[in-house]
Amino acid sequence: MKTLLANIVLGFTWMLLNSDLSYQNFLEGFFVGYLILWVAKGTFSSNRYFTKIPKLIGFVFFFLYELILANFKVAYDIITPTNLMRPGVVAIPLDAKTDLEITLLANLITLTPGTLSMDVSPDKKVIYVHSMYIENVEEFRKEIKTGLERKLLEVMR
Amino acid sequence: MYSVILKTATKYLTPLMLLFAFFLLLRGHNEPGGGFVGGLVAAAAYALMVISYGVKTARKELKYAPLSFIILGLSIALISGIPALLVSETYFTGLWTEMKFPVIGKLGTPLIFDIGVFFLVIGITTKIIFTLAEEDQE
Amino acid sequence: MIADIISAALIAIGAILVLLSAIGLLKLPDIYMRMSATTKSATLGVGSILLGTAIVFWDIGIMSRGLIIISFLFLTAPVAAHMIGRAAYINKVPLWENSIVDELNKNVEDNEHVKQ
Amino acid sequence: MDLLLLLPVLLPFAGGIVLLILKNHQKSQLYGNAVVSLFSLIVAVGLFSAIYDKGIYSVQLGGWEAPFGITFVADLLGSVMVLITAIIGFTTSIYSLASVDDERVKYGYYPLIQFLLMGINGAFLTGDIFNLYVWFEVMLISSFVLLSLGGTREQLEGAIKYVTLNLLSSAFFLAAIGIIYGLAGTLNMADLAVKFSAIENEGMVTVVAMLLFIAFGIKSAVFPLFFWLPASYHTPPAAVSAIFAGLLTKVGVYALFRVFTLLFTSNTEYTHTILLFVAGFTMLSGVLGAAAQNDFRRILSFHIISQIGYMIMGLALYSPLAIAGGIFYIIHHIIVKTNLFFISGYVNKIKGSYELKKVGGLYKVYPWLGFLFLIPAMSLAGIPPLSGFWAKFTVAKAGLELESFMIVGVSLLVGLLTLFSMTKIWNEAFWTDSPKDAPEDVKPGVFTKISMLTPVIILVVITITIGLYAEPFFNFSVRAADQLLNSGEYINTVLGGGS
Amino acid sequence: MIIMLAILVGVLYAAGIYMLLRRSIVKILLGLLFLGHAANLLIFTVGKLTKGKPAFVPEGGELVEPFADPLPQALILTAIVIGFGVQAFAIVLFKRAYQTVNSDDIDKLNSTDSLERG
Amino acid sequence: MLIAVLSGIIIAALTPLIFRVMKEKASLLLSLVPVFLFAWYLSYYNRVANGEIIKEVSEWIPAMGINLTFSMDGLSLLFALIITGIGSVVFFYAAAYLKHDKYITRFYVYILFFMASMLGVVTSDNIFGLFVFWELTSLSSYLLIGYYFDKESSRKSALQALLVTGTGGLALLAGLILLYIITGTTEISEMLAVTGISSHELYTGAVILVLIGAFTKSAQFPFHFWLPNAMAAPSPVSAYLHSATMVKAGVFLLARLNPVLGGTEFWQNTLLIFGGTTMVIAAFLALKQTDLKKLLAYSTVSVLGTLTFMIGLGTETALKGMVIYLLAHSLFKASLFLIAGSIDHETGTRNVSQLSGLKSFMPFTAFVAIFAALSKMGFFPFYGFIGKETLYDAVLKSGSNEILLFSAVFIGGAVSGFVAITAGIKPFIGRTIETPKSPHEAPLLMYAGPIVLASAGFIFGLLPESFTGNIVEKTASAIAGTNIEYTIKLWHGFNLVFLLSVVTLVVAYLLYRFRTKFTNISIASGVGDFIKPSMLYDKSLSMMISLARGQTRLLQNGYMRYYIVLIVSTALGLTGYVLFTSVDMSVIDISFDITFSEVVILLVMIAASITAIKAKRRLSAIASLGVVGYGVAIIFIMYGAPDLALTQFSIETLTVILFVLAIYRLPKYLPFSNTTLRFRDFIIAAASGVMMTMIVLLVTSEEMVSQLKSFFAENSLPLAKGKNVVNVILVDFRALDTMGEITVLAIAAIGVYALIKLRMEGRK
Amino acid sequence: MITDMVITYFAMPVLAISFALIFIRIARGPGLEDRVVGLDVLTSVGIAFFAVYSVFTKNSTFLDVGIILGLVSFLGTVAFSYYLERRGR
Ligand code: NA
Ligand code: NA
Repeated sequence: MKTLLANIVLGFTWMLLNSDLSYQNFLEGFFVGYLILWVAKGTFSSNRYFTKIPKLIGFVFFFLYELILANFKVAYDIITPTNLMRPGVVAIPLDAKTDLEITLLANLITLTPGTLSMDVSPDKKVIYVHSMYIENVEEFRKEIKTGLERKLLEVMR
Repeated sequence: MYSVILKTATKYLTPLMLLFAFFLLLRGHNEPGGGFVGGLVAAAAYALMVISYGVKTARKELKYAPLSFIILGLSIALISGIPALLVSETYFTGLWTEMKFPVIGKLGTPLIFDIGVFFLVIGITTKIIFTLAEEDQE
Repeated sequence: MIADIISAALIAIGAILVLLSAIGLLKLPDIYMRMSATTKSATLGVGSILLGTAIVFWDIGIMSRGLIIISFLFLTAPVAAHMIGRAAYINKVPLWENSIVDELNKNVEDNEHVKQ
Repeated sequence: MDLLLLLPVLLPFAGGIVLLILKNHQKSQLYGNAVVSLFSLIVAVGLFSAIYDKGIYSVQLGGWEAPFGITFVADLLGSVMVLITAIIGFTTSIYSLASVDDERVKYGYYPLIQFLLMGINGAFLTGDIFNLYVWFEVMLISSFVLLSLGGTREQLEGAIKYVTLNLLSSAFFLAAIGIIYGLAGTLNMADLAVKFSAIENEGMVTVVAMLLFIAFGIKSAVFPLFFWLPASYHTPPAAVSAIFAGLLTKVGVYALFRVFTLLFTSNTEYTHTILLFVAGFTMLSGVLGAAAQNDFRRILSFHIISQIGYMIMGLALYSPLAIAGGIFYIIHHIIVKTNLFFISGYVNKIKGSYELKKVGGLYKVYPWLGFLFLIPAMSLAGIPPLSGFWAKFTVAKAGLELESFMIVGVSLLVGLLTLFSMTKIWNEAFWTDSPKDAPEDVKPGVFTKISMLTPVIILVVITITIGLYAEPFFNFSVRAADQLLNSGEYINTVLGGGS
Repeated sequence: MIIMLAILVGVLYAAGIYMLLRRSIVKILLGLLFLGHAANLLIFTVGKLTKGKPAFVPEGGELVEPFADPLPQALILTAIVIGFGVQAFAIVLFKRAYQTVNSDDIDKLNSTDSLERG
Repeated sequence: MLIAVLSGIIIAALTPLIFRVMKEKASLLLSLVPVFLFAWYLSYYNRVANGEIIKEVSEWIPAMGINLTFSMDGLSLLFALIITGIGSVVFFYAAAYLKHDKYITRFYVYILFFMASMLGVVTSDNIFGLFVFWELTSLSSYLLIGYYFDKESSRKSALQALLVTGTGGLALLAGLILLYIITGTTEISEMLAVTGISSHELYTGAVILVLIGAFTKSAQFPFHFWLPNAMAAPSPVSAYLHSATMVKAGVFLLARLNPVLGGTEFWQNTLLIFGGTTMVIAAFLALKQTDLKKLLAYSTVSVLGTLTFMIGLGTETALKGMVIYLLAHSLFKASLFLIAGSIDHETGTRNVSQLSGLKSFMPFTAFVAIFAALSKMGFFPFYGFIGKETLYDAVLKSGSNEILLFSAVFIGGAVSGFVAITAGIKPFIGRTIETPKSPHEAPLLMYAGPIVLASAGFIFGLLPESFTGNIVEKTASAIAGTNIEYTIKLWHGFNLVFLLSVVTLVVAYLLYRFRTKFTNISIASGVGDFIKPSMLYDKSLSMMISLARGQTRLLQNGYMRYYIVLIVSTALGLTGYVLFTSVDMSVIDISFDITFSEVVILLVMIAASITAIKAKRRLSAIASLGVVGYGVAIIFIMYGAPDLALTQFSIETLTVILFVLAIYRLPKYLPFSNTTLRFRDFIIAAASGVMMTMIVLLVTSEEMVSQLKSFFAENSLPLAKGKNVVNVILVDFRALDTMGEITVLAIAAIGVYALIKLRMEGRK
Repeated sequence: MITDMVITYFAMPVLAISFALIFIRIARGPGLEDRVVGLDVLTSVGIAFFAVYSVFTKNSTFLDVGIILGLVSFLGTVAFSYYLERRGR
């Protein structure tokens, strides 16, 4: 089922690549995608794609907002000589369980300007995040956990 | 190299890269791309696997030995010139079908030749990278 | 006309964002900050420019290509940043001296996941 | 006929692929290679006799008329080079049966040999300057791998210099091609000949000539560009040395002959004077280099250089007889030099060394080996009536006719020094007793004997034949030279007859 | 622009040759890479530059001047690829060489042609 | 005649087989070969004696004017008979002399080969045919001198002989080619008809070169030194090659070409001077020899000088005298050498001072020796007597400088007498001294031949005209190029010449009588030390080797940088010269048409190049190089080459991966060179850069219209069904390039694999 | 068109300047990490440049190069970090 979904996604990508939104082109893409999934079967076939489309859209907008906001913060810091920075590395315990969840979270953290996922502990329980603006370590931890992580997990689960 | 993030990303990136590789190969005759770049992108997918999962996994994922791809590529390239001989044209003279095929469009021996290039490039790139990585990761 | 203005604005904003990340890359005091500040600005900047481009051409094919690049970038850039950041840390590239906390440090010894 | 012209390239290519498939079947590789080489030989004979009878022939690949596609052309020079290549390829394949170790075979020795031959033949047959570059690279990369296959320290050290300097050569070649296209807007050599003669800024053509001279000069190991050769040729197994020694530098020489008779013929006062100086110094420094060596293969390696000098001398003198002499020299040299390397390998098989100080007493036990050595050695030194004598004779006569006494003097002196080197090998390896602490001789088995000596005997017979029946070879060289100097036939054949 | 590109080509050649004259094995490799860039750019520059328009035949139309000459591009592409193959081999060869001598110094690699050891 | 020559070579090739079948008897069978050939040549005697010149032509390489043309006149026949006649004796002699030798098979191979070659030399009419055989005699001589290859001295002497005669051979080759150019023919018989040879501008050069050839072969001063050293060969070889035949090839050549090149003062005087000098110096050198064979060798050199001298004299009498003397010498000197061999064989020593009173042990040998010695001394009525008398006669009638010339000949004659007494008589008379081996008579085969030769000397002396009259006459005619008629007489009466002959004998005896004092005062060694061209040989050989080593150290010094400097400088020099002399630089267009962003990108690329050069760490350098690569790709994009940019980016990345995988764990990256060196390199690099820039500017300033461009644009879609023209070129128009390209890739991959996996160091 | 003007007089120069600034970081280092980050950002600039350039020339082909660049340069960065990590251990 998940594979079929992945196949559809690949078919769709193909269509976009070919700039031809025709039915036939989707079939082509589906065929090619099928081949690729066959080639890549094994390690790479347990897919979990966008099951909750509306939540997803909401999440995207939330994230874009965060993104732009943070960008301004950083931009301001870059162009002005004032130093507002209080950087540091913070360990954040993870609620996210699967690799995909962890990865997505880490990437989203990184994508947000000012923060950077540096590492995940081997037992996948903790993520280490570098941030440029840490007023308070605990505050920061909570901010991530209740903001990004929770919203993400809502979409994912 | 152990990184959940990289591993997971690789897992989702590689099919996309392979898809893109096919895309580049098939449309190369009309748009930028072609067998060579297509092959390189496909090989890049396996290079990524080598780094994130190790050579063993990458080899397993490739399914056939790189050398087989090399042989396949060279053979296709060699053979693609032969049909011309059968209709008493010079070697490498392009022959085209009138019919349009799905996925590929018009089929012709030069396209087959390009497919040979594609496989060869996959073969040689993976062969080189696997060999080096094996020595390195031992 | 409106499309023209929008695309011009998007492209201009994108360019500025890219420039900002370039400045940030030069100006910020340690590698981690340079990275957390710049990789993303650049990504966002490129995204903005691509969007602008897509609007200019107003062609489904080109828009889809722009979209693909953006998603590729959003997919790969953070992973890349994570990789470099981790490598830098393992290589003991120091944090800026005014950094307030380093919770990874105490764990780095037991983070010996040198599995392969 | 079209196919016949392409087979010298396609056959080794297909053969190489098949041998790659047979990678894990040692035995089938051995014999497969021999069979492919034999077929190549048959094809080469066929091609040669066709060209010999019917004149220059060209094929437009892919059916794209010249100068748009790639043209393959066989003239007398090209086809005879293909023929000799096939002979050397065939003899080497027999020689390799017993002399190349299983491990090298396992790692692709035979496919590499076939790809090497493919590149060499491509270079001889192509009529397109960029395509020539491609074949050069095919040849080079195969030689890189063959040279380093085995990975001993000596091989690696030699290979580094070989690779770097040859890549430098490729860089010059590539730059020259770019400039050629920028000047003339074409890559087809026949078309270039036409376009070049119409170019106003003749100086730029000479600039290209010089760049190509450097590129091909490095590959053909002329003074002062030869350094990679003595650094590397003595490091790989004998079979590899032999095929390199015979063929590789000659591809460079061939290219020089081609471009300096077809493309750069308007400013010969400058270009060919330089070639003449180069020829003289090449002969001298090569032969002196050999005189300083005490290792069988190192001596032979330096002699390649000095012999290249003779060939360039023929080109530089630029009279019909001189060029004929040069061609004769190439033909003779390939056969003889390959053979000497074969013999050195056999000596090494028996004595376990190439160093003359450690080798000795061969004359006592292996008189027939002495005979087999003396024929090519004396031929190399130009003792009549062996092949080398006629080659040297023709070049010298051409030089004297043009009253270039200096260069003839040098060439004769070099002949004497060559004799000196050959007798040094004879003296130390054959006449002088083995040193006291030398390990006992390895008695080669019957298979080894057959495999390693059959090629030697074949080449000795060819050398004697060229010597005793020099007439057809000489006439052939004159005809080939004539074709080179009157490029009209070549151009018309390629560009389709429009006079 | 051509004059700038010409200068750039010159700089790349100079850099390549300068690096080839170093003693460090890796620098020599870099020199080869430089020369590759230089040669490619040279072909590109002397092949008559045309800004902007690549040689793609438009749908249902004909390619009209000015467009970039596709031939030098094809040549460079071939040269780049060949160069890549050769460089890949060279990189590994150099690696093996310094593994064997355990030094990055090319001057330590002269046992095959120095007289004294021969 | 071709058959006669070839038979020797063919039988030589069959010799190993014959020995295998017949074992020891083979040598006897093979000895019949020269006998048959002698008989065969003898059968021509009457025709030649009647003045007929027999020609035979076999085409060989007519296109080069090289044929196996043989002609037989008196000169050829005389030599052919000497070669086969003495050959017969020597072959039989060797059968006994080398009976127990391990390598006797090889001996017969070489000597048969030699005989055949020698016959080729003397019967060829084609100069290059002659040359071919000429060189083959040198080669066989090399193998024969080195017959005792275990001894270092043998090997050295063999090499010396080969190099000296080889040098001459090359000079001769050049001379003969010049002669060909001068006369337009390769046949000597046709050259005789060509006029104006001596006034040709190449004449002097040709003569000098030919003379060098002849002089080295015939051991004329200053090339004489190799011949005594060649005595390292077995005695039959010394007798045959180094006295009777091969060394006379030079004299033969002079005689053969005398009618073509002779007649000028240059020719005659050169021969006189070199011949005379050789005659005298060799005579003095002979005086101090104690080794039998060396003694005979120096005497031979002296005689060879005499023969050259006589040709130089050039009068009818001189030529006749030369022929008679040559024949006489061949007979007695061969005998003496063979006897020296017998003595050595039986007593174990060749030192004259240790030899005395052997006649009682070796009566037959003694008899032959004395007979030969008498002939050599010029004793009445031996053939040698006639020879010497004719010489004296010729010199005295020469017309100018008689006294000087005569003194020279006289010294030669006297020393010849001395040598005859010392070598032929002294060992056999007097009281017996103990020798390393107890002496007894040599086997029959070893004295039978010499007896024949010595007797011939006696009989020819008694009846000179009937036995040798015709052939001498025809030979002299051939040398002169005109017909000479002459009758040989034994006895001319008591005249001045006879008186001088007697005086010569007396002086010879006195030299012998006081030989010990003589060697002590040692004018001879004084002269010998003063003039020692062999030192010159050694010097030039060692100089050549140190030059060789020096140039190798200089050129092939193992430092690759240095190679690259040379290569790049050569390129700069050759190309720069053309650029500055014959290229119009004014066409360069230096207008700037460039946007801000282009400037920035190009500047960054230049800066990145510099950073890559100056980087302290490898990967930093690679990162900078990456910037250059990106820049290149951007340029590709700006000028409409998206495919190139795609490829460039992908390859750039792959290269990074390769570097990263390969150079992990490298030894330190250290700056090695000093500032001076860096400055030198910078200059070379910068010059190359400037040159390339100029070339680019020059090329781009030319107007170029490519038909190819429009052809590809027009036909890409309709004929090759592709819109991407670049791709169409790659897979269709120029698919072969791509095929080569992928082959390169495949090989590179195989190579990388093999390099990493296959490590055979330390294994055999 | 406003877009064209923005591109010609603003976006292209600004991108070029960014290119130069990033290069300075690559050249200055100090660590290899900094250079790698630089290269990574440079890629983004490259993609932006191609996008702008395709508008400038009205030719969308160049966008495709951007796709490859994004994909492949990621691999380069990963490879560099791979090396760095191994070096660090
Ligand atoms: Na020895
Ligand atoms: Na490159």
